[in-house]
Amino acid sequence: MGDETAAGELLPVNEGLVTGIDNEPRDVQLLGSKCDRCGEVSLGANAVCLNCGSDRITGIRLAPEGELWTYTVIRHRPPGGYLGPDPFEPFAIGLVELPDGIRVMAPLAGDVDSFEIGCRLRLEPWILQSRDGPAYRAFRFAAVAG
Amino acid sequence: MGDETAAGELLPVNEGLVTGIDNEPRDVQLLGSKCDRCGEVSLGANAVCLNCGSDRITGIRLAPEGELWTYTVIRHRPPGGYLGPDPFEPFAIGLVELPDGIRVMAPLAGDVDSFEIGCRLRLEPWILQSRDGPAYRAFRFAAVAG
Amino acid sequence: MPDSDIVILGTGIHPFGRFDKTPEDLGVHAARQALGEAGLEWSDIQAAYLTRMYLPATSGARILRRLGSSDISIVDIEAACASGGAGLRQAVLAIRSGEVDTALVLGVEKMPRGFMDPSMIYADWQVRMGLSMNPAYWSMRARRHMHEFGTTEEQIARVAWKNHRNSVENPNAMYRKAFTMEQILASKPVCDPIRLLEICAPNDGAAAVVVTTARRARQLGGEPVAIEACAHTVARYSADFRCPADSMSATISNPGPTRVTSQKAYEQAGCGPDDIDCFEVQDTDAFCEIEICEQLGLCERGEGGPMAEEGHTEIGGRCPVNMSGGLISKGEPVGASHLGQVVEIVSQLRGRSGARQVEGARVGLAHVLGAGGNCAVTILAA
Amino acid sequence: MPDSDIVILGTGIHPFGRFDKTPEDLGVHAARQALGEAGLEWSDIQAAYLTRMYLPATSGARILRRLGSSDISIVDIEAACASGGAGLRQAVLAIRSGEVDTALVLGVEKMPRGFMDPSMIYADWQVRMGLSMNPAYWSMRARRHMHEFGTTEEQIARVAWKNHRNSVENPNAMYRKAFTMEQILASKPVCDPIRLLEICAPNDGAAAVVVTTARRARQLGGEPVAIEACAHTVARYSADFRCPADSMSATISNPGPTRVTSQKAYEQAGCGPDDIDCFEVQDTDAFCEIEICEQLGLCERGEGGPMAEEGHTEIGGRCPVNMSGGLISKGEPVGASHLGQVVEIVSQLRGRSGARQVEGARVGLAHVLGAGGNCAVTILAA
Ligand SMILES: [Zn+2]
Ligand SMILES: [Zn+2]
Repeated sequence: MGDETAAGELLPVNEGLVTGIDNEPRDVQLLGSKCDRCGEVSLGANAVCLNCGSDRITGIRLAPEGELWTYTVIRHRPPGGYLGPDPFEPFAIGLVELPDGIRVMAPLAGDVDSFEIGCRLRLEPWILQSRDGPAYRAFRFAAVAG
Repeated sequence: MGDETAAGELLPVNEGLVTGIDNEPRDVQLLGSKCDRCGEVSLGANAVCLNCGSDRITGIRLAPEGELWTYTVIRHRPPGGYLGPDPFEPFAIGLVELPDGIRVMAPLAGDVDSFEIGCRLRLEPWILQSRDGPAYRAFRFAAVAG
Repeated sequence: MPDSDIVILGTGIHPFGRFDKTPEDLGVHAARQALGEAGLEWSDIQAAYLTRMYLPATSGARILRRLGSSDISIVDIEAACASGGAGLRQAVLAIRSGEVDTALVLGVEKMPRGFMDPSMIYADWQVRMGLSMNPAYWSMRARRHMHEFGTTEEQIARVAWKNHRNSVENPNAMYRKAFTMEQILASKPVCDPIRLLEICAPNDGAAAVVVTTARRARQLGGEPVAIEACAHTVARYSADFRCPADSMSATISNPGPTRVTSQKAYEQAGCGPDDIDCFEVQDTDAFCEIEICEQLGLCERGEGGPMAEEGHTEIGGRCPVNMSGGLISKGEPVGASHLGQVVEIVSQLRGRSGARQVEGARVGLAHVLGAGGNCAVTILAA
Repeated sequence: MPDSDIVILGTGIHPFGRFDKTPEDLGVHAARQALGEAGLEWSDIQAAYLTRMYLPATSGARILRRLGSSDISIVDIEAACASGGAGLRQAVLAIRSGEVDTALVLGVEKMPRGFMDPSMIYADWQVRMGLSMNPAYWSMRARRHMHEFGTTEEQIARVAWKNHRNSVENPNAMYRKAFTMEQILASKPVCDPIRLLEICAPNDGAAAVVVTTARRARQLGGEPVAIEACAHTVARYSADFRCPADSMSATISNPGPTRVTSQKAYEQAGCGPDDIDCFEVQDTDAFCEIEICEQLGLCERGEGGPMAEEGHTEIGGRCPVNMSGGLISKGEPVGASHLGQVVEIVSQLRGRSGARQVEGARVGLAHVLGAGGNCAVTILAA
């Protein structure tokens, strides 16, 4: 799918959420925010800390590897503008606990029956091609090989 | 405009609001509701009386002639699905007081500068043709000749 | 009942389900029934609250003007799934302030058919990535609970079995069909481990209560039920990962909204869970009821599964839960659902619940929980 | 100030206008300012009300969680153009009930650009027939008033002239430009007799107040302003033909919502219009201010036109109205507009309104009126 995407057409799936090298679909990192006051970490570039309300925030990049905290399997096509495989294939989503002290909700790549709580997962890019519009640099987690 | 409308395609602009002979675009009457308890008259076929809350209601037909109580001129095309003349022409709307004891809001046919409060007006059909859909039997008031 | 007490004097309900009716039709039905039961006219009402989430602006005025001319305050109140509780609380506070003597709280909803438009609550990127299915969030909670406490799919199914069975006796429920454990466990998973017969559906409905002072209730006669507590809270930071959460803290563990709100309610009422004879709670899914029983203090943390399995939450059990059939069988017309629970509890405390009556019920609790961690708990006493 | 009094201790406002900002940005700005002025932290707030009409469900929780973790009740309140008044009233009642000591009321709106989608409030047939223009309803009221009382287009224009002139000194207004009478009377009619420079535009904005008891205010210091009254009503049958009316009674003539609501407020406050030094009122259009002045009792029925013409409603006049520039210059972010008026009155009563200050103002009144005949009146005293 990466080949279909000319340079400049690969947009982050959301501003302030993911980053990567412009022309390199395989490069992805999750952005986070760390509160200068209470130290709490949140997902994405946020202006305020939802724990203590402080607006003294430092942007960080979240660790790419973590452990599965819980998960489920989506058995029916989500409503609205879901950009995953068509025809639909059931897929897992889960909360992945990162060493930054946050659990991130994300799709999980791979066999829906292959997951268990505690398994090691690693961030990987997930390029989502919209029908007539841009491709998005999204993300999911996959089992750490070996 | 009536000629463009085959039988069966002329719908009331709203259920319970206007009536007329099915194949006769020129026939229109306003429906009303009279409360059996307090006698108050309202526009359209209503299940309850907004004055006293009673649900003992008798359907009536409103008088076709009345006096202008107040009015204004619409100078810009109303937003949404307005079905009046295209290109837009400014038109008057007003509250027409009927002998039934009700003032009905309605478009007024004729020169926008020809109206004054107290003038006599009479109901007339106003057939509204939607672009790709049905024609509607709507209504407006026009000056009583002579 | 002390003079200072605030009571429910009348209740009304339009059955929950899917109807070719307007919100006005649904609301007027419930409001008239509540006024009738209270022996009052619309003109006796001094303030009205319309609780809704999906209905458009000024629904309260639009619906209630059908009861006749009035120039009281009519306000729309919204707090997601807890809207009904938030509205009831405003009525209680208004009466306690002394400015209002008698108020009407009316919950009405007419939900869109099928899946809700996810853009209403989810961010675009969540929709694009397939993270916009409400049941997924519930299911992840269930999976974690199973992992931590050994809760089983059978225990979860047992909750659905009980609630479907209870619904057979409730004429206001949308589904009134009992299922066997085998049927429930054989129904399709929606988001593993939660199955089709274990989740609730959005639908249409209305419920209403007339609230007044104990003093006025004594003058009027009738069967008042005291509002011992009515609490509403929104969850603390990261204490809840219901939709549309995108993450949660792994370092800060605040108590969940059900625990916080029920503690406030127990304090207000001067009682604890052991003093309460019957419960209506937010079984958006069957697992959710298990977790809520724990957070309400009906059992220890992790004991919700065994409690369900051993039948303690059945009618006739130690602490009956969702005698009405719960949201799983009634459906969830969001703005009306808490008031629907209150209608059920009032009926139980009056001893008028027929085949689903909890014998000798004197105190009951209603609980809702939903988007954004909105939670409401109402405690009523005969 | 008696202990039992309820006061505004802090106010905050995000200027009204059109901004490339989210509702969260607007709301947090106003809320922080109000907390700061009150000398309080977010954790001191025991209940919060978010007033809005166009923002989506659970806006309150979504906006206010940006102030930090909290597990209080946060409720969205809607009563059309009177939403801010309805929300303020809930806060007052909650505090008077004794259950809450300190509350935040935050109004936020971000309005759709251009004409509103008429299907939000009008029936399909009204849209098809061209009856779905809000200003048409206002204009018909003006035309009738001109007929009955001889009110002139110049008198109406004079209101717009005054409000535009006042706005020059208000940094929170959207338009801050004075116009000559000639310019106003030469501006295009939108719906005769109302002209483009005589109507307000929907826009974005936020306003907030911190409400607490006089006792707590004394402990904290600061500049409390007492809430002498806060009333909200929906118009009686046929007493108002604001949009989306399709007819009105010709036989029953109930008093209009402004008269009814202000009477309730005067009773609560134990005062009358003569005791009030300054007014902020709903000038959706310039004529509307004339009619409202009459219904508030600032002059006899039919005398509103001459009163405006003679300058009595100017700053320095007998009863100054819309010192802020009114909605005509500020714009109307519906859910925020009443709280914006309250912010202005508080500033006047504190003597902090600079060039638009009404000298020696001790008592002030804020008034809103809109769809469905929703009306709110708040009376404040230094
Ligand atoms: Zn922090
Ligand atoms: Zn009647």
